[in-house]
Amino acid sequence: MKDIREDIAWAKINQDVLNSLENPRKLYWVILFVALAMLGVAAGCEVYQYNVGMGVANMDNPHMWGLYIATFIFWIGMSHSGTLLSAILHLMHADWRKPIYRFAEAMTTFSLMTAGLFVAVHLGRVWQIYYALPYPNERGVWPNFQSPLLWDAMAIFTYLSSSILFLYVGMIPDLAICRDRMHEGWRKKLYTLLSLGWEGTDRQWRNFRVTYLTIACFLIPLAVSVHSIVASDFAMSQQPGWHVTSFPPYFVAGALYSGCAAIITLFIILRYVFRFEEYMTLPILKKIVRLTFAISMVWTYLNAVEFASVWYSHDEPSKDVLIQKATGTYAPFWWAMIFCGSVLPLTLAFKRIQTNIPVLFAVSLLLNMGMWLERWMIVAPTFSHGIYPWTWDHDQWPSFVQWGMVFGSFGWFTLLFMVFCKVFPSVSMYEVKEMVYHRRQATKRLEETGKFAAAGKGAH
Amino acid sequence: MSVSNLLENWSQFRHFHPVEDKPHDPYKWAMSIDLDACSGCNACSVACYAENNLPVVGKEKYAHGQAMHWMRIEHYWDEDVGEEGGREFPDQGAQFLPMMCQQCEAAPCETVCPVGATNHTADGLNSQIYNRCIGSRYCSANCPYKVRYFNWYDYPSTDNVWPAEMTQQLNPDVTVRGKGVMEKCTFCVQRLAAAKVTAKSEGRIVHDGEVQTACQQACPTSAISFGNLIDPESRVHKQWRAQQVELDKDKQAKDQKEGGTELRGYRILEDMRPYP
Amino acid sequence: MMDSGFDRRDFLKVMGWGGATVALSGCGNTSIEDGKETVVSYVEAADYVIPGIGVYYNSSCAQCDAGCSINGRVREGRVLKLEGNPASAINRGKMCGLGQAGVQHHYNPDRIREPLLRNGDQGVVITWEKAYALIAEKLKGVSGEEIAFLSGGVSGHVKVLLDNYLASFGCKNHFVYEALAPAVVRAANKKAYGVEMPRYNINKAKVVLSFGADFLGAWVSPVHFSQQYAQFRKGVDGQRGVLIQVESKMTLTGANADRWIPVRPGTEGILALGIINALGTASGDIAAAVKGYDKVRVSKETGVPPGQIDKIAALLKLRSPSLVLVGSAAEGYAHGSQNAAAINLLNQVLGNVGKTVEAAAAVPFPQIVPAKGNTAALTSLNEGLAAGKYKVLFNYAANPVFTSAGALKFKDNMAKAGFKVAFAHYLDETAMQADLVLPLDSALEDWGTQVPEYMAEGAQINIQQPLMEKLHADTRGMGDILLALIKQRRPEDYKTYEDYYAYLRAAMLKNKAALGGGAKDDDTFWNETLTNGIIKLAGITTALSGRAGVAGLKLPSPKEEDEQYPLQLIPSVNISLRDGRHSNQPWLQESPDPLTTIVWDSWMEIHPRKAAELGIVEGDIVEVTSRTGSIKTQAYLFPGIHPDAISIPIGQGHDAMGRYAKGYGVNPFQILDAVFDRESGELAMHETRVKVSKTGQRVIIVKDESAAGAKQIREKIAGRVSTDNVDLSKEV
Amino acid sequence: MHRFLRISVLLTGLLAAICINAAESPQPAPMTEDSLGPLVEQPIEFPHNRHAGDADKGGMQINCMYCHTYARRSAVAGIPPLQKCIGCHQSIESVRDKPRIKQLFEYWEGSKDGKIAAKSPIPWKKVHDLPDFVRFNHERHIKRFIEQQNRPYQEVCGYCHGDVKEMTVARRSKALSMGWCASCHQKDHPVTAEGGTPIGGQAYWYGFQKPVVADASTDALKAKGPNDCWQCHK
Repeated sequence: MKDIREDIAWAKINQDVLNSLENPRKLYWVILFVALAMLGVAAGCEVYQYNVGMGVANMDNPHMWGLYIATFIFWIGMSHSGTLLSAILHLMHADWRKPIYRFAEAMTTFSLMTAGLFVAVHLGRVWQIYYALPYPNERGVWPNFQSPLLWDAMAIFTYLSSSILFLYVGMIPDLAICRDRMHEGWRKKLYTLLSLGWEGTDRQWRNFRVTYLTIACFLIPLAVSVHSIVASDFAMSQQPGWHVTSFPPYFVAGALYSGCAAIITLFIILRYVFRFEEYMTLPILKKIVRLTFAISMVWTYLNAVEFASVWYSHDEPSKDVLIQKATGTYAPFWWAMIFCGSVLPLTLAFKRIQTNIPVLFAVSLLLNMGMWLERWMIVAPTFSHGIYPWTWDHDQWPSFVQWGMVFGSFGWFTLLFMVFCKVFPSVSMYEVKEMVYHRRQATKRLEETGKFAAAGKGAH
Repeated sequence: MSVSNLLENWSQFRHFHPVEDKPHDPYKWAMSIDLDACSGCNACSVACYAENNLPVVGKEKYAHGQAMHWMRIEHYWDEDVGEEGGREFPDQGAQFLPMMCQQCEAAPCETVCPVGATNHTADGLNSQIYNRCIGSRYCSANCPYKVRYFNWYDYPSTDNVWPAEMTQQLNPDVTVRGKGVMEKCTFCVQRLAAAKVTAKSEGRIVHDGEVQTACQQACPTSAISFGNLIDPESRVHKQWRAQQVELDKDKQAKDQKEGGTELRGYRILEDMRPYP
Repeated sequence: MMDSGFDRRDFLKVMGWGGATVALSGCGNTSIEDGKETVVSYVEAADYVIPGIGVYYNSSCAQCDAGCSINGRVREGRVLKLEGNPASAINRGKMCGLGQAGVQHHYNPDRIREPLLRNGDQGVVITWEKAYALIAEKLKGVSGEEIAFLSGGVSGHVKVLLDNYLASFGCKNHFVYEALAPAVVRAANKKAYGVEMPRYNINKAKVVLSFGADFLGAWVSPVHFSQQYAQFRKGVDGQRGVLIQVESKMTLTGANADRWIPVRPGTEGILALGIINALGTASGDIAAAVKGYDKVRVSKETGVPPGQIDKIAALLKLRSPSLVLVGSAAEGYAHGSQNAAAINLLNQVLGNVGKTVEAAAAVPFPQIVPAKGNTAALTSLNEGLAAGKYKVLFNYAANPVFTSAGALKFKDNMAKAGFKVAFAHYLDETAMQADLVLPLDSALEDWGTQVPEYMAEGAQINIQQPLMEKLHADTRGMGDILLALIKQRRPEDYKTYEDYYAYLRAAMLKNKAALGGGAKDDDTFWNETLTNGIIKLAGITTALSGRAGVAGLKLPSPKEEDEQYPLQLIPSVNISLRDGRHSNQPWLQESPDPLTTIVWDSWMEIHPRKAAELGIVEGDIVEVTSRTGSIKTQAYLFPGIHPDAISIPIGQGHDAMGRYAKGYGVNPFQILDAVFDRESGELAMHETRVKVSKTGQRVIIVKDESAAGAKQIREKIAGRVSTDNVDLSKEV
Repeated sequence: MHRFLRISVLLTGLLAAICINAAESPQPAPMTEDSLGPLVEQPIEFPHNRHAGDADKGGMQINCMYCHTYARRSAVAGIPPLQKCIGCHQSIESVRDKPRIKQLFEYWEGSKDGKIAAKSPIPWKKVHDLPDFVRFNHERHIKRFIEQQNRPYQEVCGYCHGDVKEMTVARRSKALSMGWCASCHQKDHPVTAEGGTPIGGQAYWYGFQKPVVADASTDALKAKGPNDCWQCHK
């Protein structure tokens, strides 16, 4: 089976994609409404927390960080999918990425925006957040450049701006199509403005390719560094269970993993909602699923490496934390994480499941839950069982405020994402055209060689 | 403060322990507690509440682990007592351990604060600047002793924390902390500052015993001693010397000597090397 | 630091500087706020008062009866913090947590501010003139026999005025009541040593064997004993002192002991005789008396292994001098006096009398020495009230409705008194029952003198002086009230004294020579006295006389199993809450109990083994039922208690006394049976038998320790220190 | 493409240069007329110019610390006690019937309408009101600059408080912001080799503020002011 029908007309591609900007299925509006409601929950929680104090989130000494930081890492991790699909696969010339990379990039951008919110939500004095920004100021003081948290802030800002740039630049030719096909209205004006006078000349295409490639190259190390830095937040500290050298690659693998899983989820949703069955085909899905499976195994390996290194390190506190994870208060969650992260993906090895949409949908959600649990299991048990015994097992169940905020963040992300897909083409028209063209050419060549071969056979 | 100044001060402030080229001078405040004398009576803790405007959080918030005791008395029991198969009774009581900020030389909290709200001062203290703090709580996450306390609520405006009459008791020398900032033991820096001002104006350094921390002053068994470690005549210096602990050394000479390990001087979590 | 004898009364009229300058914000606004706040300057300033710099005044701590002298820091007219007065031999500049919280007694938002007269269930605000007139009216035609005055322990010039006032109508019914006084020990000491409280030299002893005396926590003069304890730990001749604590429920002192020895409740005396027997050094009638107390029998009755008795005896023999203390855990039984006598006998046998037990000095003015409280006084008052004997009842510095044994039904009996006047700081349980409530100045606003009951070195009189202006305009000092009342009776004799301050000053100056100020002029002497905060006197010392005899010594064997009420209730004394009079000081409520780290609540301590038998786990709400009543509280599993006993701390369970006390925990006094010490008539606090049943509810105990944290699971955070020559783990 | 790259490199460089320049430039911008503190209405319009002003302008040339006497002894400067005002004005008959003096005496003797009780303090408004977490120590600054360095008091006090002798009611005329405070602590102040000030020779610096030779020609030693957050915030 082929990744994409090779006989789709270019006009039909335009029409199908532009159709998604006009009238999606009803489910789209349902999703939008639910997302809005979820966001409302989070907004309510934040207002409450802002007014009353961080205490309503049910944190304590030593549980200074709660779900906020865990979810922050989760969303940062999620953001790696786009970069992976667009940049890494782009450089590797895997052209099956073409129908799906646009929404993956949008995911990157919006999950970063969600992650950024968690930094604000987490701060005790969010109204003073500008203290953390390095800019010349009246007070004559600078932030602490030694703090991984500051690197974090910088890395995220850089990554966010680069991702937006990447997303935008890659969209320019499509925006021009929208501009040309759209009727009058505010969207026409928007597309006109954003397409920067794209005419599709050779020179424009040439410059476009170079720019796009440059940003892609720039983005890959950035993406790796972002999650490495988030990992440093933990690895640079002295706490048992965090002070692990293998954290950066471990975090990056986890990030790619959750990103891939999220792509499967959104793939399935978009395919249905915007009637993209022609473009987001099952063979492409199969490829993503296989990729996910591979990354899950990498993650499992790195997980095992972490346990092994802790086990052999003779660092008693770290060992204790590990034992506590497996046997203590957090054991159900920890084992759920192991199940979701390492056992469940084994199902993806089965060919029948690789194209079974309902099963994949469920599995991809569970994988993501596993990855979220992973982040929580990094943050919480160390607080619960740190170096100093007096504060051991002072466990605090996160309050509804924390859960509400986590819950609402999914709403916020979905809202941004869905609005994006409705306003901008979520399948790259020009690249799909390219893909169809290249495939057709390849087939032709193949057929021709086949013919020659057949002819040769006949000649004999 | 320019960038060059920042960089200079960075390397100047961020020495990790009092190495020879950057000694603390003329002060290095230090505390030592005689655990044999400590009776666990909590007087120090109450004195700290009185001196440092600590809020009484009430039962509900205490239940949530949000108590604000900068000085807390910990106790450690023998492991097997009362457990199944263990001894029926403890044949000794608890081992009490007063725990407050250790003012580490190489403080794990200082390096991680994104805004630099916690710094090392020239006289060997670990400062906490409330008005600079943005409440990321990274310092506490990285504190090995878990002695940093966060203002989860706005205690000045919370009912029954400081009713009108009780606000009059608040120490004007100590800032009352609002919500969202981290706080911790300061070694009663307001007292140190006052003593240093007096001494400076009189052209001398602070004498041993001239300044006491609130906990030290209250302690009924005089288990707490506090002073200037640099001053060879100070009580706390003599105690460290007697226990042969050199604060700027990783490996203590006493450990090498025969019977040296029997000396009782030690720093808590010494092996993590924060140099408390 | 400044001390000054400047005439404080004038100074205090001056308003403080910048009452609004308290830094009430660490957050938010970084801009400067010109012209918004008002700055109030002094009208007239004394030279030594500098804004921004604290002034220190000596006064006297009124939080308990130990009589520590304090040094209060005053800034801009407000008292901020209390420190110990270094000149006082009792506390030598040190303070306990209870004393530190004295400022919260002063600034407590729940203090009474005006005189209140009962009108049905309401208190109506009246003026002082009216209140005094009302008292005069109610006393008219009432004979001295029909008046009762209940007070806590009082000393100094308030006591003089009080005595004179009561004498003015021939009233002899002054009941001095302290719920937690060591009254049985006093009586036993009187017999054994000839004085009620000798001076204990813990610092000179090499071994301290304490039978339930929580001298580091709440017994007699804890701050003083703590200092001695620190010296004792450093050791005499380099030998670190060894502390052995014998008790059924671990106290703070027990928690600091080198050996903690749990005994079956009530058998402390038997163990003491057993040790005398094991020592084998006694002769004559003592030897004869202890002959029956051989190891096997003692071990069987007390539950202490025979080997341990031998070891204790050996240690006591090896290290001399030692000191044997008898405390509240031993005295709280129907045979408490016998227990105490037996334990004092041990001191005698060991030859400690004269070495570590010494004669204490007393103040040579009998009229100001403390009237010592006990519980027998309350019992007799209660009987009188029940019989309807008293028409007018005064109450001062005692809260019997809260602290009397439930079986006495004091609250009901009190209602039988015709007119009840309470002098109180707060509307506590007793004040709530009164008809007229008169608000008192806090201890930091009032003048006075105090004579400590337990004298450290020599004798001393503590001077109490106001540290700041009155917080509430309409409160009065007890001295002023008594002076006003006595002026009703004897206007001529007291008319020269404008107020209590004038009276106090005159009284002190009159005895200037005896107080050691003979050569000085009045003002100098008075100012110096105020500056020092204490007057040190040589005092009169009665040599120790008397001899602990064995005559009448009769110790009952432990009681048979009581099927219905199988457990002994030990109402334990918490180091910060004591008898509950300070439960409304939030620092104390939030100060964790040292052994359990529980805050803001009561709990029932039970041995884990017993708990397992009863199926109780930590946090279970249990019902504790005695013959008198029942209370419900949370269970806490604690190995430091004898399995035959449970313990509930005293001090919580107020149903009045303001926002910080009301509604927290339960009051074990409520279920105490009316069992008395046979000899002295004191309430036998530990003699109540109870049963424990689960209610099915469970809570999470509010405490600081965590389940795992307090056990040294991983590696020892704090190592044990062994004594120099004696390795206790092998010897005792 | 190359042009695009050239331009981006140029722009980035420019931005970086601006940032570094801004960061290196001395702090902060000078006080402008607009950023003067507000005019504060006081219960009595106290004429500082009459008391402290120069003789040729009709002033009495009274030392600041004659009235603000606590400044050299305490962290806070303090407002003079009412007693102090009365002490002088009782014997200055010539101005007794001036309205402001009458007002003053109302606080001492009580007003006729009974609104002001006798001997009640004057409710002055704070003019130089720093945030509550900032602790400026008057005593140290006066000791350092007036007593040890012998600078004229009007210069020393005026450095922060402005030219009060020209004002009636005081008005803030300096920024009193953190950068402004720090800019002075950044300056090199003269010290001796032992670390004391040239006059008085008292110990002044800590280890990290060791003096530097600021001027090779004169060998004069200089050191910066304290640079420790806890110096002012605690």
